Amino acid sequence: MRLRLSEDDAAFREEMREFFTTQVPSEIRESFAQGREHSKDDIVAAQRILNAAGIAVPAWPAEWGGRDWSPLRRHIWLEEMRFANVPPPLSFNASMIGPVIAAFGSQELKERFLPATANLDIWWSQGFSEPDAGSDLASLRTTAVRDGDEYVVNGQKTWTTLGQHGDWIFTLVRTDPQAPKRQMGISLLLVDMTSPGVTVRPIELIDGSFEVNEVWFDQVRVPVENLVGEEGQGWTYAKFLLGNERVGVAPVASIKRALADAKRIAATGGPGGSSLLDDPLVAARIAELENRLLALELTALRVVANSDEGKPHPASSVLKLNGTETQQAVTELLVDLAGPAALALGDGDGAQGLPHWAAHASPRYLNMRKASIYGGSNEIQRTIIAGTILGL
Amino acid sequence: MRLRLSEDDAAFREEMREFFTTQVPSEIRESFAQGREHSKDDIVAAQRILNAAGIAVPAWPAEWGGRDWSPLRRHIWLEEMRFANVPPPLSFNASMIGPVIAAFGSQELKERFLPATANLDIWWSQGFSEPDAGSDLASLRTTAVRDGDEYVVNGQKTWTTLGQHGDWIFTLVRTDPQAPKRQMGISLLLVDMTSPGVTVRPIELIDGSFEVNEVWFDQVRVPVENLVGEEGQGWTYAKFLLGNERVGVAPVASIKRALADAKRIAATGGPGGSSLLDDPLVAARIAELENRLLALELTALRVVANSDEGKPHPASSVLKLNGTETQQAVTELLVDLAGPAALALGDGDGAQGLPHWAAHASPRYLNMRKASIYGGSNEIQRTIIAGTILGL
Amino acid sequence: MDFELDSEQTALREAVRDLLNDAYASTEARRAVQADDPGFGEKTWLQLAEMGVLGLPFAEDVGGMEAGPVEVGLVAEELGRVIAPEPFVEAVVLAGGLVDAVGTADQRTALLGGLSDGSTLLGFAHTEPGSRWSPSAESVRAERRGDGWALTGVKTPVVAGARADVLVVSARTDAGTELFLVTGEDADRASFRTTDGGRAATVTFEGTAARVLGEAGVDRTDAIAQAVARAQIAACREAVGAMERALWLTVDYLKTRKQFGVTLSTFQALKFRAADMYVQLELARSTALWATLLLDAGGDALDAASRASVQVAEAARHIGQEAVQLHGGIAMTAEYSAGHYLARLLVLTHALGDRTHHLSRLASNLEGHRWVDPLAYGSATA
Amino acid sequence: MDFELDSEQTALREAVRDLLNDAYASTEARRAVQADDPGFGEKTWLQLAEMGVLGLPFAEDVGGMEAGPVEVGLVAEELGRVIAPEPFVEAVVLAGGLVDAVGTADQRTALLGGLSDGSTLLGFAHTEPGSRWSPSAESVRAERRGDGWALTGVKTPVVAGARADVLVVSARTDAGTELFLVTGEDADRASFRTTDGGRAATVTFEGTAARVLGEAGVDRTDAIAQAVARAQIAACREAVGAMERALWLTVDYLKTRKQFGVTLSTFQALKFRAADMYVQLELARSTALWATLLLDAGGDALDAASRASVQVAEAARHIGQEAVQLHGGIAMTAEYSAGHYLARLLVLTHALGDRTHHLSRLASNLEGHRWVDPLAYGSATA
Repeated sequence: MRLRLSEDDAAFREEMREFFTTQVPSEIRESFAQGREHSKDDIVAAQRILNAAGIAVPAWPAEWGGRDWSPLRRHIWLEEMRFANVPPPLSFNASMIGPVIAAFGSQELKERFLPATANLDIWWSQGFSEPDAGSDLASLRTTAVRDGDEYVVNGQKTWTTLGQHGDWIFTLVRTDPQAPKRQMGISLLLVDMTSPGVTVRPIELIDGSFEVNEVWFDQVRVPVENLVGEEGQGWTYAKFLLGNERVGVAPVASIKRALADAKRIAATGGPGGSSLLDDPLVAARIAELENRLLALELTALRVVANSDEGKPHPASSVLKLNGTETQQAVTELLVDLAGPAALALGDGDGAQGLPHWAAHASPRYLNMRKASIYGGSNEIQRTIIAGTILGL
Repeated sequence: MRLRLSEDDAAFREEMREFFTTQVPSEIRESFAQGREHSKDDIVAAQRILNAAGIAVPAWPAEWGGRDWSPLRRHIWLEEMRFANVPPPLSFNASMIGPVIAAFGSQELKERFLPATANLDIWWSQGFSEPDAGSDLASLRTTAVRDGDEYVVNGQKTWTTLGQHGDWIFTLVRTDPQAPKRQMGISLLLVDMTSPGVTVRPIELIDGSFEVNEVWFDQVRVPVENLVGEEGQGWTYAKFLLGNERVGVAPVASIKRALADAKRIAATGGPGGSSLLDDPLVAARIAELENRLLALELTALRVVANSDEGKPHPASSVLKLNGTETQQAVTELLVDLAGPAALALGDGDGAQGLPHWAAHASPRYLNMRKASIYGGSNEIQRTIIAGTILGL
Repeated sequence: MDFELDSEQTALREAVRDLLNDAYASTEARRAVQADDPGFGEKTWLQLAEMGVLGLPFAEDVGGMEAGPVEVGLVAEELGRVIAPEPFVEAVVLAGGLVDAVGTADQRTALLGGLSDGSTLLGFAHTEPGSRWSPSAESVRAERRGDGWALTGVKTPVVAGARADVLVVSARTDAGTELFLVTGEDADRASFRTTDGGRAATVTFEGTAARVLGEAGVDRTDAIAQAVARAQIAACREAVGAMERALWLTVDYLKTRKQFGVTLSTFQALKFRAADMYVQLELARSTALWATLLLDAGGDALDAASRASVQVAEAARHIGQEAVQLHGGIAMTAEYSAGHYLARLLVLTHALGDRTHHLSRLASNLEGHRWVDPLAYGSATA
Repeated sequence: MDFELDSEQTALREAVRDLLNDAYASTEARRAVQADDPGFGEKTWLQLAEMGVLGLPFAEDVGGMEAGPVEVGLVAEELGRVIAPEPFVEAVVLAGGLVDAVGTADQRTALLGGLSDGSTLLGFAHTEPGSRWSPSAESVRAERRGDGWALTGVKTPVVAGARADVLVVSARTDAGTELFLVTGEDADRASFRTTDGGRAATVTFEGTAARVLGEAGVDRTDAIAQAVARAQIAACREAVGAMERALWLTVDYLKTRKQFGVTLSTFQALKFRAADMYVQLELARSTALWATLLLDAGGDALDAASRASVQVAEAARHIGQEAVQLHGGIAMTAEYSAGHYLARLLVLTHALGDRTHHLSRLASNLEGHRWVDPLAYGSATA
């Protein structure tokens, strides 16, 4: 047992820190540090810088740009990136469809898509959830009917995050409605979003933002060569796609920075610039959150340190569950620190006189309620923990 | 809408307060105020004083000693009693078997048992739960087989509170094992605990106390006239018995006194007699508890004020659930106020140098974990709220 | 002790409920109203005026209905139920309440009459940048100018501030904190959207002409604290209405939404969580109702407001968050109502003091009483 | 960074586990041991001594094993697993640790040798009536008497104080708080049962003869704080062992216990609560493990102890209470083990500072760091 990083890992951490803080333009990082979301352009620019340096898709197979790093190094890489306010590689590309194509796609698909995916020349969207299938993915209804060398796709997807920017969408479709089990008969198709019949409608969220979309497929014709792997194996690929990452499940560095910001803000955020930390209830709450976050980070480190490659680690559910709760708790703290300014929904228009952080406290709080719903709700995570770990 | 009590009710409150604080010997009340449990003798003495004054069993039918009070008055009566540290009438007598005999028993049973029950000449015990049937009462296995003019009872009961003092026990038994539904075929029998074949074994609890008992029936012969009501209707009577009280579900006055004691203790309980209330975290915690208790008391008042006689009020479950949680939270507070003295399990032997309250903090805390388990666990209460009130 | 409405009160509740159900029959209807300035329904506002709701707490001789906290509270609860965006609490209870408490006879007649009939919207410009629910003004100052006064400084957020015809403004003077009247259009007002879809304004005074409210030279800190407390209690009732609806919305969703081939209501963990929401709702309701009745009985408004706020704020966060979580993704969308309940509850429990603020107030006054007796007349504590 | 035990450490863990599993194979066995004084197993204590466990942290030349916090921690975790009543943390880590840190060479040889071979039980008499985990002595005073010292005052509770052969006693002198050695039988000791079934004593000194530990005239407040922090971290590991076992006990019960015709494990709400227990356990385990490793790396013991304690105390209350609740009535009985886990966890999280105590310490030092970096070497904060 040993606490400190090995010399090599410590050097790796320094190298990453150096890279992210010097090679990624400060405009990109500053904007996020100020509390704005990363723009599409920022995300693309950052990913291309990383890709040029060969560190955009380290988890991929080496021949397609992967680095064969240990889980600990991938953790360090990601956490340093988040800590430096660098937008991480688009997860739909780097963590989702890339690894699936690399693992299950034909050589032709790999050559066609992987380099462009790593470089974010293609912005991928995810077409999994449907209006009547939230956590219950296997009940999806979008169909793809084979017609000569094409599939004809009909149906509706929803919760397609950043789909408004999407060039292509990887989509779960039902190719065999007669399959004996619902999970069978599902296939994974790659669809060009400029195809006739594809419609994207951004959905306004409760904080006024537009992050997710509905996507309709109306007689969309997709060449059969855009099928990933085998027909009917889509469920297997989807599980691989959703379950193969245990690194970065909880955005510890992002939460840490947000909490440090909150503390800094609190130190002068009282009336007349006084310190809210002088209020013992506020101080205790921040101390509590720092400690929760420490526990979370340590648990994430234990998971990556003891990682058994290839197998989804059930503790990922602990990280997802507690990570989202901690993240949400920090947004709640900021709402309370904002005081009456929490009434503002951002600092547009007449709210410009309010401190930026205070005016954004409520919309962030509202927005972050999604964290415990998206990507496997916390109820799903509890089910996994009870089932996989506790055997209940 | 009006907050204050009507003049009549206010006068009633005064009358009760006067009675309890002057007519019940102060030794009985002081002992409890000091944190000791009421002894059997105290309970008997107090109930007889109340009975002599005609206020031991106000909820019973008038002809058997009842008072036809409104639910609000019964609430006031009970709360003033608790507030004065007077042991309330034994619930097994006053709230359980008495009302059942009055409602369903033959005239002969009534005459034989009700006066003695009201006066606590008979100490009743409850024989409902069984080792393999906790919350699932209907799965009970104790049998009563008719043999001439007697039933022969065999089986085991458990969690029989204060059964070590019991003279008689009212017992749910299975008289018809062939009944199509489990709830049918159950009968309610009154059993003299001095009968041959009855064995009582007190169970030590985790705080070292002896409150509950196991009771065995081995070929116990019970005259058929000790059957309450009709054979096979025991389940109905049991539901009546468990569900007919909405007054006093949450022991608000007891919690209030305990919390006031905690606050008084905290005010001088710090090192060198300093006030722990100067610690803002302690003060906030007490303020929070006072407020929770206020909300609980008001909810109890709403339930009794809007009470629809005869029908079990589903809000009773709210009171039970929140009442036990609040009660337990006060015991937790005391443990934390006690500091290192929370290591003591009472103030016997060498712990006599510790403050009485501090030495009793931990055993009370441990003991009070029962509150959310006994008498319909909080899981059962949630089920009732979800089902009966929310229709889920 | 009596928790029932009388027949007049019941009739008022039904009338308000019908009006609001018509106005906000759907989430879409509410969004449409909030899409444009002033962020609430001018027509609905006038209908409320016609019904007498905007003059509820004022004397008849100034155009009011001479009703009490019970009526005010039930209206607030109805507004909360459909999360109606009309600024009843801010304009009537708070700004109107201050005019009523402090204003001269002429001011009361002029302003409360206009408020009651819907022709004059009042706003209360009190919060300053960085201030945290203090009852006094700090950075906005008033100076005598000729016969009148001139105000300098910034107030924000001022709910419905850009729409208000007359602003009641707190400002520092030699006497402490005094209250002033400013014609809305005389002030520099920059409007912005609030978390709940409404509007607030940053109001900047640069030597802006003002009249003093009531007699000059009297510190109004206590009057402000009292009016805020009364408004806070009404806001608690509004929150109770919103929480009740958020709970039942969730329950209905659990009963109808299918996942894994069954309705969500078959999942015990979700049922239990709905049960916990109900418990929180009832505890909050009891406390908010009690605070209303305590006002009615002339009790300590500040203590009652803090007690109600602590309980309601806890319940509001719990119920608002759980309503969203139990719904899942759909509640994150602006097209569905659950998220709007969360947002509105946030505003209702932050505008006039958050939970920590009120809890600290209670915690600093622990030694003034042995215990809390809700039936004590006048004071809640013994 | 490495969270794995090496082979020697693994062997130690297995050996301790086997020994303790034999000694405390059943709840009945543990109750029988605790029924009589001294409330722990003398035989088990000697077996631990033979295994070298009682000398783990001490130098070889005083009879120890020269092992570090990792070994101490894993032994504590094993003790916690079966909630063994042996006072390893109090006698070895705390009292022994103080002798090791402060004692003269002769004192170290004599006392730590005897402690390690099981012949001398040490106790730490520090807590005074009403004191709340202060590292200094207040009411117990030491005065010079001839060549030695005389102590006056009361210490309570002193864990295993009536059984201890030698007491390490803190007392006020002109230098501040110094440490003294008192032969157990020289003091007036009144033993009582503790919440977890063990024994503590009220120890009264009335001019009792004492020797100073280490050099005289040196304030030992820091040394006490350091030793308590190290003991607290070991106690956290003990609590982690206990929580782990309490969780699995509960899981096994849910899997086997039937109600309403099915096993409890079919009830989703109960499953989810077991999942939440697991989350708390793992978070607490991570923090306690980290604190151990930080000690090993020479980091700030006080900060590490408070961070571990805050997390462990929260988890301990949650897991202990839920273990009892999910079991139901049976867990209230002394014949079943779940309630004993709750009781033991209470003691482990109160003896050396409760959650509020440690949280307040962290809260008062927020401004010393921007964030907590667990991998920082030496200090946890940057």
